[in-house]
Formats: sequence, structure tokens, C-alpha cells
Amino acid sequence: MSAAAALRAKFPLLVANPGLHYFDSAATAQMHRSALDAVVAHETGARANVLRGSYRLAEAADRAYEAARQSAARFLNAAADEIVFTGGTTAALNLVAQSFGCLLEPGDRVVISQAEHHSNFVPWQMLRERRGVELALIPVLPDGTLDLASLARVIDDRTRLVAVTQCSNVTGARTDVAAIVAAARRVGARVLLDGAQAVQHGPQDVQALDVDFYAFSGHKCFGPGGVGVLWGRAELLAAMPPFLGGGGMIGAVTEEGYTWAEPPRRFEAGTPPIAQAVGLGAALDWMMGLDWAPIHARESALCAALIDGLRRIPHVRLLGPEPSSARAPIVSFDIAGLHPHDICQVLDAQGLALRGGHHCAQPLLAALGVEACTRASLALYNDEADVAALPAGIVRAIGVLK
Amino acid sequence: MSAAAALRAKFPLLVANPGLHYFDSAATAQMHRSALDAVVAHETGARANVLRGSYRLAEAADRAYEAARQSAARFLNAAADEIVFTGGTTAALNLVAQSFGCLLEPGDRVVISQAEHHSNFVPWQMLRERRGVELALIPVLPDGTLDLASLARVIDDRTRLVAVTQCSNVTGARTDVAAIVAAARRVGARVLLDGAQAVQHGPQDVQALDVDFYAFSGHKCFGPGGVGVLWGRAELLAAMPPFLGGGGMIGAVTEEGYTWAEPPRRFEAGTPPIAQAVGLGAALDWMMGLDWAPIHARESALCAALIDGLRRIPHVRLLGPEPSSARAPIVSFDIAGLHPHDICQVLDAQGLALRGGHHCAQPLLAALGVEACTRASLALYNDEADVAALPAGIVRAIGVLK
Amino acid sequence: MSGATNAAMGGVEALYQEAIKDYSRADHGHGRLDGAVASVRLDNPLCGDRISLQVRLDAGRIVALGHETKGCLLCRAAASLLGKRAPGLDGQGVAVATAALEAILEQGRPPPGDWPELGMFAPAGAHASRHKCVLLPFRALAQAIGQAEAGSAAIHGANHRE
Amino acid sequence: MSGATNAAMGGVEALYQEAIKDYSRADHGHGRLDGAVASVRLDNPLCGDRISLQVRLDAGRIVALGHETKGCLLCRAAASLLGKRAPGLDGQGVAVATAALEAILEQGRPPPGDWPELGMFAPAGAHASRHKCVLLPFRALAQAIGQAEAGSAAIHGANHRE
Ligand SMILES: Cc1ncc(COP(=O)(O)O)c(C=O)c1O
Ligand SMILES: Cc1ncc(COP(=O)(O)O)c(C=O)c1O
Repeated sequence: MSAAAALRAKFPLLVANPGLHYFDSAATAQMHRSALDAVVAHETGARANVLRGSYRLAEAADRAYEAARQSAARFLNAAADEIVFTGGTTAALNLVAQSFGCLLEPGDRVVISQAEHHSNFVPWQMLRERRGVELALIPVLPDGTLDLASLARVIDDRTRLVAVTQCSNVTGARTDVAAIVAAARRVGARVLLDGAQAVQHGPQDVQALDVDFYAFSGHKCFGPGGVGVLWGRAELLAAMPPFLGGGGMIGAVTEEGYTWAEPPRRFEAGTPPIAQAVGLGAALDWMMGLDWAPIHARESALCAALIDGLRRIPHVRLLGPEPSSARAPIVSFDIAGLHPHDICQVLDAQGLALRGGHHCAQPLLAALGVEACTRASLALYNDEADVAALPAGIVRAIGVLK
Repeated sequence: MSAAAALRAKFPLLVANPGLHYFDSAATAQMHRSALDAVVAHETGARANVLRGSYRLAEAADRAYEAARQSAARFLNAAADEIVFTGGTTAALNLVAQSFGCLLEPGDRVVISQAEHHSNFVPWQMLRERRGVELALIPVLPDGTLDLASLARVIDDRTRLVAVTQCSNVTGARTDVAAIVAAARRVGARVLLDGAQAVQHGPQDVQALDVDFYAFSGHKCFGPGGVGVLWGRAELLAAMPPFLGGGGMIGAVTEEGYTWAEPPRRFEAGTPPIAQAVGLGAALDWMMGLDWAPIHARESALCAALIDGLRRIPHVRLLGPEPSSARAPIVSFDIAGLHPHDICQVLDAQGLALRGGHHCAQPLLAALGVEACTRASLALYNDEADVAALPAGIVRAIGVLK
Repeated sequence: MSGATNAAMGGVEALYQEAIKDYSRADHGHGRLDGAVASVRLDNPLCGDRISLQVRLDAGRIVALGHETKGCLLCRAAASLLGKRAPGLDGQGVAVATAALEAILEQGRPPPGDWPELGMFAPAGAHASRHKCVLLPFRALAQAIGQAEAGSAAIHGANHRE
Repeated sequence: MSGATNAAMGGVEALYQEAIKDYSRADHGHGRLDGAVASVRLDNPLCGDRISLQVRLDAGRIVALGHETKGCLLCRAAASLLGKRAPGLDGQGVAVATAALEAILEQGRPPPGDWPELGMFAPAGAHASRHKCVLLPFRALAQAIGQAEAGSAAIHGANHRE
């Protein structure tokens, strides 16, 4: 059994659909069996509300939830009390935009990039409306990478936060995090990394990345939906006011007012997604047990082969950087005269699951001069057969559609 | 098999723990097998991101998610496009406090009650800080019910919103919703009902209740955690700005700004809790298929029997209204000289799962003159054996602790 | 393409039958209509389909229609079909055609006798995510007619007040 | 209570052994201490346990301790134990006892020879949600000593500047 086949065997949906060529892991990665099993085991063996119960079931729920926090901390090389469970990346980014955003003053600057997903774009536009903060953009070059030459200008000394994606969800372009961090540190700004497109490719090290906030979603890294993680440096979280109000995030409530709990609970109002966090913990534990070097090598080789295959098809315009090692295994393309939805429809009829559209990155597509594009994204369960099937499928699609 | 036994057989955790007397459904109800099966079936058969994919898996995910919205709409007797999926009740209440709250002006009044859960208390305190809105409280009477005589005074003509719980999570006291709605309508105020403690006792009818917003959590009504529902009248949702920014809630995004999608998507930024919504839909479908009259009769009879049993124990002070039909099947009590955590610990050792503490309702406990209390809450799977075991367990606990 | 492949492709060739491609290519009514009474721009935010559509009415009937459509084949074919068939219809006629199209997509109903062309969209019925693509031009046209009628009502109203 | 029941109750009687109840009842050190150098109020927000604690120090050693504790038996027993044993200790002595208590709760270690009373908390080790109850008075005392030392440092500092 090939390495990919051995991995696929652990993904129930892929096992149930052997003919499926799944190319949409950038939208949602398939769920690993251990994560699903952990959810089921939790709901059938330890379901109770957390944090407030002293009966055994509640203690078990509490232990499982806190163990998941430990897993997320290890996955990011961070401390457990710096891990906030959220509903997903979007919720995590909004949390920072609101709670850290409260500490900003009119005239302060927040820097994002033109390559951001709407989830790391709109919250800052909302903050701009709310607090008169200035929003500046790092432009992208024609290959979709960030224009590093602009950093000295864009990240000026009024900049308090630089919030960028670690990897574009459209072009796969990897951000040169070190360059961003250096430019931010020069002016004393904090750095937030949107890790939504990085976590499905292995554990991260926020200390080595030297950033201040990190956000990701469970459904992007083989775990359940409905859960995500915000990591923030302890001293930053400690200085931030809460975002949502409710049970669990308070010290005390009286009619006159309320006091805040310490982080991370300060940011986890209400009953959290308990079983989902437990499932995410299982997915992260599984990922931490993998040997990533060969997986990365395989993902890169498949990505290169895919680019190669697509390049041979007339009228296909590829987006994104060269060489393929400059990107996560995501390949987006445009075919002159054909609309991505039609392409995806004909590909689907051949068992190839791709997504077409603006991929929640309209400013990036506008910068790249396309209205919409078709995206193929790979994860560790993709194999040579997938990569061979796609160019052939596209040639056929062109035949059907033209 | 008794009615309760037949119901218990559908709850995997209860089946796996036949000795367990579960009295904490007000914190988290156990999960119905159909909800768990729906989650597993979704994750293994239709997992994909929603709303943006045209391959079959994504269409299946979309259909399942929208079918869950339909189920929630039928459960509340509302239109599907008035159903917003959130992370839970707390998230739903914060959404209203922020998005509807944005439409309020300094000097406008929001009315809540002294009986509210912190999740329907703190968001309004935060709104008060943010927008200078006035927050007024409907006081509780010594039995925990709302002081209806105060309504004419508290709900004055500056009042824009009255946000109250349908049922106290501590005393079980049912709110006289008609009285609240009448008082609110007199001054043109909107009414929000926190349904977190009502939905586990059957489908609701927001038209008959004649309210404007309704919030509840999946984990309180036999569904998954990490998901909840906000229902709002179409014209109100249409007038409200979005709360969280991100993928899916926009019309279009440019560097200059963004436009809003129509409700409900306007309020569902980012990848929603898809499988959780699907699981919730299954739980609601199951509930809608039940014959509730006998279940209510049984729940009430058990509650009355429980009150009766507890009343015979010396030093036990019961909280909440008389007769027991004035409350949901929740019974909280205080035992002079004993702390709820110790009581719960000894009860747990006897297989009785109860929760002790402030139950996220500190203002209510302060009004009732207790620091903390022990709570027994019942759901449709509880039976006579549970109710018989509790008073005996408490007598023993007193023996161990005194 | 072989028959086997055809079957394996689950009818996608029917979805993209020649009629759809012909209409899309012909792009009847393409171009901005000058001196229009009403102009509507409508997006399908999830897809990125977009149509700008103008109509001129006379006594409640469409006398000219122009559109610029960016979008998928299905959306463009639908716009082109309207470009050909809309002139001569009144608001009621457009509503009837739209309802017929919805019935085709959602309930698998056959096209009405006077709108046989709508039958080319029947295979899209199986693809819920594409219904909006097909319907977008019809929705835009309905809005434009509504606008035109409101506009002429406003003019009448103004006349009245004079 | 029969042996069988006892076993069925899974050792909860050990958790609430007589020593715990005795200490809790005795409530050593109960009451507000006047003329204290440092005063701390600490909550366990999840439980509602709450302690107000005052100390008076002399040359870095606790000479008097007073507390008012609302909470569970475990918390009250811990506060009472400190009421009895804290006088005579310095900050270091409190830190050592706290570490020993943590080791008992979290790792099941035996109590140190000079703190045999801490052994009464060993059964709480199995109940993670109760660790905070036991530790709350120790944390409050550590804060109070920190405050007292900072205060005397401040006084020294002030003296210096005079
Ligand atoms: C780069 C990036 N950021 C943020 C998000 C938002 O993640 P979610 O939808 O899980 O909140 C996504 C994925 O949709 C993404 O690709
Ligand atoms: C009355 C009431 N409102 C709100 C909530 C908050 O619900 P959740 O924690 O699921 O957000 C609860 C339960 O915790 C409740 O009982």
C-alpha cells in the first residue's frame, strides 16, 4: 500500500468513496477517523457541561476539554493557557479585531495584505468603521506573493498590528513570515498569522515564527467543524477585554457590573464546542505523530506534477508563484472563455471535486485580474492517481463546454 | 418497558451508564442517537464546505445544512430564512446585543430580568458600556418568578427591547411571556426570549409567543454542542448590520469596503458548524415526532414528586415557585451549613449527577439570598427511580458531611 | 467521447447540451440599451455571476431588452433566451415564464407549450447550486419591469398632482 | 452505613474524613484580623468559594492570621489548617507547604514529615475540580505574604528616601 493509500484508509469519507478525487481540502479537509471516533466517544462516554460540575461525568468532560487545549498548545508549541477555543478561524479573527481592536486609537494603523481571505479582511474593515483605525494593505505581485519591497512603506510607525495569512487560499503562496515579523518589530507592531491554510500541512511553531496571534479552524486540519483556535501571547490576552459576554467568562456578576475571568476563559463565553474541541485534539495528536518530511516531499511533488500537467493544456492560465515549492499544494487556474462553475460541474461528473469562484478572496482576484478561478488543493491523502486524473478531466471539460 | 425506559434506550450515554441518575440536563442534555448518527453520517458521507461548491459532495452538504435550517424553522414555527445558525445561545444573544444593539441610541432602554443567566445579562451590560444604553431590571419575587407588578414601571416608553428567559435555569420558574409581550408592545419595544431552558421540553411556537427574537442551544435539546439558533423576524434581521465579518456574510468585498449578504447568511460569517447543525436538525426532527402531552405530564409529575421528597428532609430549603406546574422540571435547593459542591460530590459517589454552584445566575441567587445552590433538572429520559434515589441520596450526603 | 464515458459522466453533457451552448454563444440582446426605462444590476454573490439588464416598455410591454452578463454558461444561456423572447411580453408574461422555470428546476415539470426553450434547463434541476445561475436573468428582468412600472406610476402620480 | 455501601460510594467518606470535618468545624483563625499588614480577598469564580485573609508579619514571619471563608468543606478545612499552622512560618515555609499540597493532589505524593495534616487532602487528588477548593486558602496566604513583603519593602524604600 502506498503512503497515500495508507493515509486514505483512515478517512471514512474517502474509504466510502473510492472513486472520488478530492481536491477541495483548502475549503474543508476530510475528517480523520480518530477525530470522528473521539467525538463519538466523548458524546457517548463523557458528555456533560465543562468547568462547573463536580460529578464524575463532568470531571471527565472537563479533563477531555483541557486535554484538547494541551494538544492544541503542543501543536503550536505554546502554553495551554494561551489557547482559546473558538468557533473557527473567522471567529478567532473577529475576536482579535474586537478585543485587541478595542485597545487601538483613531489614527493607529492595522496592516493586512491584498491576499487575505474575506475573514481576515472584513473584520478589519469593520474595525476601521468602528474605531477610525486606518487600514493599509500590503500589495501582491502578479504571482500572488506579497510585495516585500512595500513593507517599509506600508508598515509605518503608527502600525499596531500586522495581520496576514500564512498561505494564500487561492494561489497557495507562502508568506515570508520572517520578513513581515522583522518589519513589524521595527515599529513595535504585533503580528497575527491566519494559519487556516497552513495547519493541514503539519504542526506549527509560533515561537519560531515569532508571531503574537495565530488562528486556525478544526475543519481545515482533519478535525470537526464548529471549532477553531486562537492562540495569543499571554501578556496580550491578559490586556484584552472580553469579546462575547456570558457564562464562564466572568469573575463575578452583579446588577452593577461584572468582572473578567483570566484568559483563556475570558474569551470562551457560554458552553464551548466541547466534543468538537476533543475531536480537534485527537486530529492534532494524530498529526503530531506523523513524520512530516516525507509527507511534505510528496505534497510538493504532487503539486509540481499537477502544475506541470495543467500547463500543457491550451488556454489554461495558472495563478500563483514559481517554483511550486514557494506555495502550499494549492493550484488555481483560469481557462479563457469558460466559467469555473461549468468547469467544476463537468469535473464533478468525472469524480473530481474542485471548487470554482472567488474563494472568499475578491480583492486578491481583482489584483490578479480574474473574476473567478478554479482551485485544486491537495492534502496528505491525495495521490498520483488524483493528479493524473485532473488534467485529463479538464481536457474533457473543455470538450464538453466549448 | 416504561415510556422513560423506551426513551432512555435512544441515548447512548445513558445506555452505557445504566446506574447513572442524570440530573443535569439543564446544563447539557444527553445526546439522542439520531443526532449522533446524523453527525457521523454527515462527516462520513457528505462532508464539504457549504454554499460555494458545485460538486456533488458540496451540494449534499449544502442540502443537509439547509434541511437543518428547515427543521429549526419548523421547530419554532418560523420561516427558514429567519433562522441563523450560531455557536450556541450565548453567541446568539451576543449577536442581538451587538447587531440590534447598534441600532439603539444613548438613552434608549433595554430591559432584562434579575433571573437571567449570565449569558443574557453580561452582553447587555457590555452594550450599556459601549453605547450608553440604559439597562433596567425586572425584579424577581421571593419565589423566583418575575414581579409582573413592576412591568409598567420598568418597561417605560424609552424601552426598545425586553430580553428575558423563558424559564429560569435555577428555579425553573416559567416566565409569563404574554404579560411581558403585552407590556413591551404597549411601548413599541421588541421582545427577545432566551429559550435555552425551554427547548428540551418540546417544540416552540414563536408566532403564538408573539416575540421578535428567540435563542437556543443544540446541546440543551439533545443535539450536538457548538451549535445554536437565533431566530429573528425577517424585517428586524434585514435592518440589522452584520456582527462578525468574514467569508459567506458579504455581497462583495473590495479594498474600499464590503456589502452585506441578505439574512440569514449576513449573520453566519465563516464556515458554519455544518455537521453540528445537521445533528441538531435530526434532534429537532425527532422531537417534533414525539407526543408531548404525556411527556409533559410525566415531567411535571416527576418534578412534583421530587419536590415532595426533598421537602421531607430537614434543613432543606427549596427555591422556586409553587405549584410545581409553574416551573420547568428544575428543582434547586440549599441545605443549611452544607456547601453544594460537597453535596454534589457525595451524591456523585451514589451515581447521582447534580450540579452545585451559582449556575451562572449570580444576580438571581443574590436576590434569593443564597450564595450557591444544588440543582436537579429533569428531562424526558428521567424516571421514578431517579426521583426516588435523590432524596435518599441527600439524606446520606448529610450523614457523610455533617 | 465513448458512450460508457458519457454514462459515467452522469448526464453532464445533457446539462451542457448544444442548445445551451448555442444560446450562450448567440448572446441575444447583448449590450447596453440606451434610453432604457429601467436598469438593474444583479449579482449572485456566491457564484460571482453578474448581470446588468435594461428594458424599455411601451404600454406595459417590453419593446427592447439589453444585457451584459458575466457568468456561467447556464446564466448566459438564460440571459440570451430572454434577449430573444422577452420583447413583446408584459410583467405577467415574465412572471409566468419564471414560475414555469422554477417548476422545471425544482419539481421536474415539463416546459409550457409556449416556452419549449425552457426545457433545455431541465437537467440543471438535479443541481441545486445551479438553480440560481439559471434564474438570475429572470430575477433581474422582473426587477427591471417592477422598476419601470413604479417609474411610470411615479410619472402618472406626478401627472396627477399637476 | 454498611461496608458495601461504603465501597459503592467510592471512597467519598475518605474524602470527607473526620479530620477534614474537624478542621472545618474548628475553623482555626476565624475572624478578621485587626491591624493586619496585608489583606487579600480571593475567589474561585467557578465554585463560588471565597476567602478573605489577613496576616501580620514580624521579621518576615507570620505572627497572626485571620480569615473569613465561605466555601466547601475542603476549602474551609484548608483555611482552618492554615489558621492553626501558619503562625511561625515565613514566605518560604508557606511556599514549601503549598508545593507539597500540590504534589499530594496532582501526583499522589505523601505529605512531608512536618506537614502530616496535609495528608487529609490526599483523597481530593482524584477529583480535579476540587483541587482549586483546597488550594484557594494557600494561594490567598501566598498573596498576602507577597503584599506584606512588598509593603515592608515600600516602607523600607520610603525610609531610605527620608
Ligand atoms: C486563509 C483563510 N483564512 C480564513 C478562513 C476562514 O476559515 P473558517 O471559514 O473556518 O472560519 C479560510 C477558509 O475558509 C482561509 O482559507
Ligand atoms: C437560561 C439560559 N440562557 C443561556 C444559557 C447559555 O447557553 P450556552 O452556554 O449553550 O450558550 C443557558 C445555559 O447555559 C441557560 O440556561
